[in-house]
Amino acid sequence: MSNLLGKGLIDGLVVTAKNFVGSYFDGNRKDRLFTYQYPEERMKLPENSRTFPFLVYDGTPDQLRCTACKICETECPPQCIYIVMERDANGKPLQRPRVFDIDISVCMQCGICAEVCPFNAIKMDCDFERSKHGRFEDLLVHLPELLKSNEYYHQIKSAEATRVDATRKPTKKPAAGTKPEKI
Amino acid sequence: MPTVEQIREMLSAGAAKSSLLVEREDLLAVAKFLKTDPQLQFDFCSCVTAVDYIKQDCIEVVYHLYSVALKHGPVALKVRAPRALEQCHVPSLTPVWRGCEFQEREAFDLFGVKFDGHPDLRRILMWDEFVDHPMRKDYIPPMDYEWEPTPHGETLARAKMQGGTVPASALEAKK
Amino acid sequence: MSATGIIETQTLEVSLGPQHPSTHGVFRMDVVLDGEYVVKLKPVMGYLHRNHEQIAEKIAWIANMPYTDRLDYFCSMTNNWAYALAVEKMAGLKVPERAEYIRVIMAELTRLLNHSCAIGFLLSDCGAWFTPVLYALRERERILDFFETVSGARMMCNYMRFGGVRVDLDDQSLAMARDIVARWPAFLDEFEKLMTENEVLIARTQRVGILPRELAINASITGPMARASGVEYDIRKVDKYGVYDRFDFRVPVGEAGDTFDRYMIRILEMREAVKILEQALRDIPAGPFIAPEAKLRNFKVPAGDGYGRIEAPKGELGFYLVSEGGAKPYRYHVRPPSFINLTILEDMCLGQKVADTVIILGSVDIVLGEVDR
Amino acid sequence: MDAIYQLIHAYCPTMPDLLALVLAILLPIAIVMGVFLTVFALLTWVERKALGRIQNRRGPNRVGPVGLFQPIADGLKLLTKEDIVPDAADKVVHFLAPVLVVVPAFLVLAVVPVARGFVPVDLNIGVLFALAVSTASVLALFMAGWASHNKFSLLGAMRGVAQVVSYEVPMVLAAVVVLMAAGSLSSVTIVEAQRGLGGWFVCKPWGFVGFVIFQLCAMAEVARTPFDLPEAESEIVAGYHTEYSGFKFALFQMGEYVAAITMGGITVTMFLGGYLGPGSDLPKIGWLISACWFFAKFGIIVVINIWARGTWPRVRVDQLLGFAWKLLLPLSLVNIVAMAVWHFSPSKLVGWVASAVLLAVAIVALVRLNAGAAFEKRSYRFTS
Repeated sequence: MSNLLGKGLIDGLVVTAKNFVGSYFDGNRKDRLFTYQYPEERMKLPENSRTFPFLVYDGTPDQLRCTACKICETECPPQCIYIVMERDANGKPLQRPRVFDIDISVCMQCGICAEVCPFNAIKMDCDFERSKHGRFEDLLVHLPELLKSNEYYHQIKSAEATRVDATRKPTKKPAAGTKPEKI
Repeated sequence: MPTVEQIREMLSAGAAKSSLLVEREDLLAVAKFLKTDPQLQFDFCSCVTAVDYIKQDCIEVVYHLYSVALKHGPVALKVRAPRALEQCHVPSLTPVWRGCEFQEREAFDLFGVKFDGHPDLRRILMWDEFVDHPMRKDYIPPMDYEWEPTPHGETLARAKMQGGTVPASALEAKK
Repeated sequence: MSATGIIETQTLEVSLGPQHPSTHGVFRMDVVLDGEYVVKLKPVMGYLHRNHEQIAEKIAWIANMPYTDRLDYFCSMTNNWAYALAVEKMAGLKVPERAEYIRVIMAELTRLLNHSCAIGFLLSDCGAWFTPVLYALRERERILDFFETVSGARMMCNYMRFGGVRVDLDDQSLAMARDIVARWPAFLDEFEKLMTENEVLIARTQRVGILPRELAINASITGPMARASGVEYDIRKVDKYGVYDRFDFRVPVGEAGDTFDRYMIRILEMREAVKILEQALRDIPAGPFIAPEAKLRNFKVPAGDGYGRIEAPKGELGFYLVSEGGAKPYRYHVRPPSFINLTILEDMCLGQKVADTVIILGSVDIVLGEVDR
Repeated sequence: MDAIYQLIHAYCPTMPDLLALVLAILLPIAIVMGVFLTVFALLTWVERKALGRIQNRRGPNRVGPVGLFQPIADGLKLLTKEDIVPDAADKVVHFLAPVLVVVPAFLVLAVVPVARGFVPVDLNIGVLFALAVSTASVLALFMAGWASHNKFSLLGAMRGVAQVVSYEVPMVLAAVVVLMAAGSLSSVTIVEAQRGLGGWFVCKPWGFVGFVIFQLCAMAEVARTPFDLPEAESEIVAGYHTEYSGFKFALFQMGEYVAAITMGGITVTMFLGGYLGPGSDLPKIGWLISACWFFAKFGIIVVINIWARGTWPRVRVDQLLGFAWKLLLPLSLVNIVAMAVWHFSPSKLVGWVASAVLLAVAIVALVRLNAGAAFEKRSYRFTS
């Protein structure tokens, strides 16, 4: 510390003055004014960014990858996924969900469902603008809203989606009755 | 019961994974010994907690001790008490290590272990009027919570089936 | 006036919190004041209690990982690490070298993030009108961006896995980390110029809230707070967990143990963390980022108990786990540093003024998510 | 006032005398109120914007161009908010306090010469009036703290009273040198006494020290950082106005800001030469130029206030009082002596040097005396 009393006070003033002036003249916005003016300008989200899960389908919505194996349902830490498998008239399971609900008021966006899914069927979205008016019913996302195309997946996370496509190509959709592979 | 020399040897040699299960009556003496013994000098009580072994019908209080002076440890000092609330007493180690104060209060709060000789044994995390001890394995949540009705009627019913108790008001709120 | 001619005064009982601008969350201090002097202080917590430990005992081992993020929500990376370390210890999992380096990088970045914000908020409690905090947040933003790029989330990272980490660091993110580390000393210099020599700050913090060395050890105080009181104890040095024995760094230790020392120790620790980061980013080896035998589902831990601890930014973060060999922990206990560091809050505040209690609390650096669990 | 009366007579000779008189009284008041309320609104915007930039934020920028209408939006918001009065509060006093805090702040404006020939009331005891009335706000402050029936409010009010009473003393003593130099208490006379190159009192050693003391005391009087203890939000929530909401809260804010403005105005008048400046004596447009000068100097005070607020932490209550009694008070007394030395010295140069040396010695001695043991150098060990 200096012997000169008051030097610390002046030093502080110099720093704040530098920041004040710098905020007007710094070319690189990230150096000083790091805030994004949200509705007008948007941050480019990194590819890994995750919010709520969605279900991927190939081509048309009825070709969804999910086989209703319920692995994500059991692994989900806050237990916010609810799945009912579709059955035909004879009660035979159809390897696809009839009900797939995610309570996004409970979901904590951890991404474990996407990690454990052996079929690459459930993935994490980047869409964060999900506010709704209702606290309960509106925040329960049902199957139709959860379905997103593979193209959308490519759009938000191209590298990851390409990687997934490469691993999926040979097998396509596993035949009924095959056990999910270990991960 | 090992002798003092055995304890000393055991702990100061490779004190990587040693634990001591002592009787309740001996706890305070053992603690003081561990703290003051020049070869051990466990002057730092890192972690205090309780475990509810419902099958063995006992609650085990675990103290993890380290030595700041000699930089060794940990030793887990364990003591067991019966589960029954009125018998669930353990001597407090707060007079030996001040750092136990809040953690013993927490163990009392969540497990119902009474620490004899604790200077200020009150609930710490739960509110004062709360009656039960929520970390016990046989704890049943009371019905008087302000229930957030989960929107999914079926999930709700399933939760009910799995043993969770759901107040009727929540089901009504659903309708 | 009484018969003796001395003015009779009454003490004033004030409840600082739970709704108070500078209790760092919903924390309450029941303070008895004599004028402006504190004569009694009782911390009251539990407003944020959610029985984290009970939740953890009902779900799978790995499903706890996102919950640990929410303990000390500033430092999710170190929370992840402490939990992973404890489980790995019990399960005997070996962590690949690259993963260890990645963990060190993440933990030290977390330390930078936490300490910069901690001293920022401390200065804000001193009344510096948010300027230091916002400078700290400005730099923190870079680290959060980095965390988001790597793990997908800014604060709730959920990044570590038993036996490694979830996502590998690619060259681009490594460059990002290097950039953050390269800029940090300049930020620290600016910050120190702004505040460290400020006479008002010195007058406010020196010889305020003194914690003697013996009491610090006896009361299980850990982290920067203990080191400010002269306790030479850093788990990175003592336990040498991870690959910390490969780095050349020093541990700053204070003498007086007052609020100013706690402030300075954090700054010095950040400078040392920068050194560790430089070495880690230079030496990081290639290889797998997660142990091949590690699995996510059906993960079981052999029966027994174990205690794993790391030097989290706030102090010793430990996890005491008991397993019965099943898919869920039988007992899961967190040893939260900021909860235990509050034990001696009253000792430090007695005889000080009410304005000091706030900065003493600020210098303890608590996060209520961790205190209340 | 007389000038305006003449003016009205000249342009509307048919107007009845009484009406002209009333108009002549009301018009300056209306102008002053209007101008200073605008200044107040602008100042809140400027302060928030500047603080934002200091802190690397953007400040308000949503309402109107560059957030310029933010004060209006704030006012509307506070007007429409619910007015909550605590159950246990003393209702009457609780209601009166915010009113009383605004009144003295505006009253002081009456003696501030804003432009050449424009002062609402040219009192011959102008400065005394200003200092006395501005202190009256402490009463409102205490009323607010007492009536709220809240411990934080009470603590804040007690701090406020102690602070204002303590700082009043060095403040008045710092003003004494100006009165000695000008030989008058009238604010217009004081301004006129500062004519000429380097004539501003701040350019003289005693004047500079007086200015610094006065400015510090003014900051303390109107509770600006680093002396904002009565409303220290990190310690006692919001101090005396913890229990106020809606428009009463707005009144407190307004009272504080207007007090800060008037204090700035008085500082400018006493030390910075008021409305004087090149061009202020021009015949036709001189009054406009002089008003510009006044507000430009006022801007300096504003910058000091905002800059300090954005940088420095707050002092503790004992340090605050110790600073007033142990440092500022003796210094202001020495300052009076320095002024006397200046006054009686044979030549200007001798006076300059003598008073400057006297003050420098006093400052060094006082600072050493007070802070000798307070700050210690720290060193830290490193273990590896």
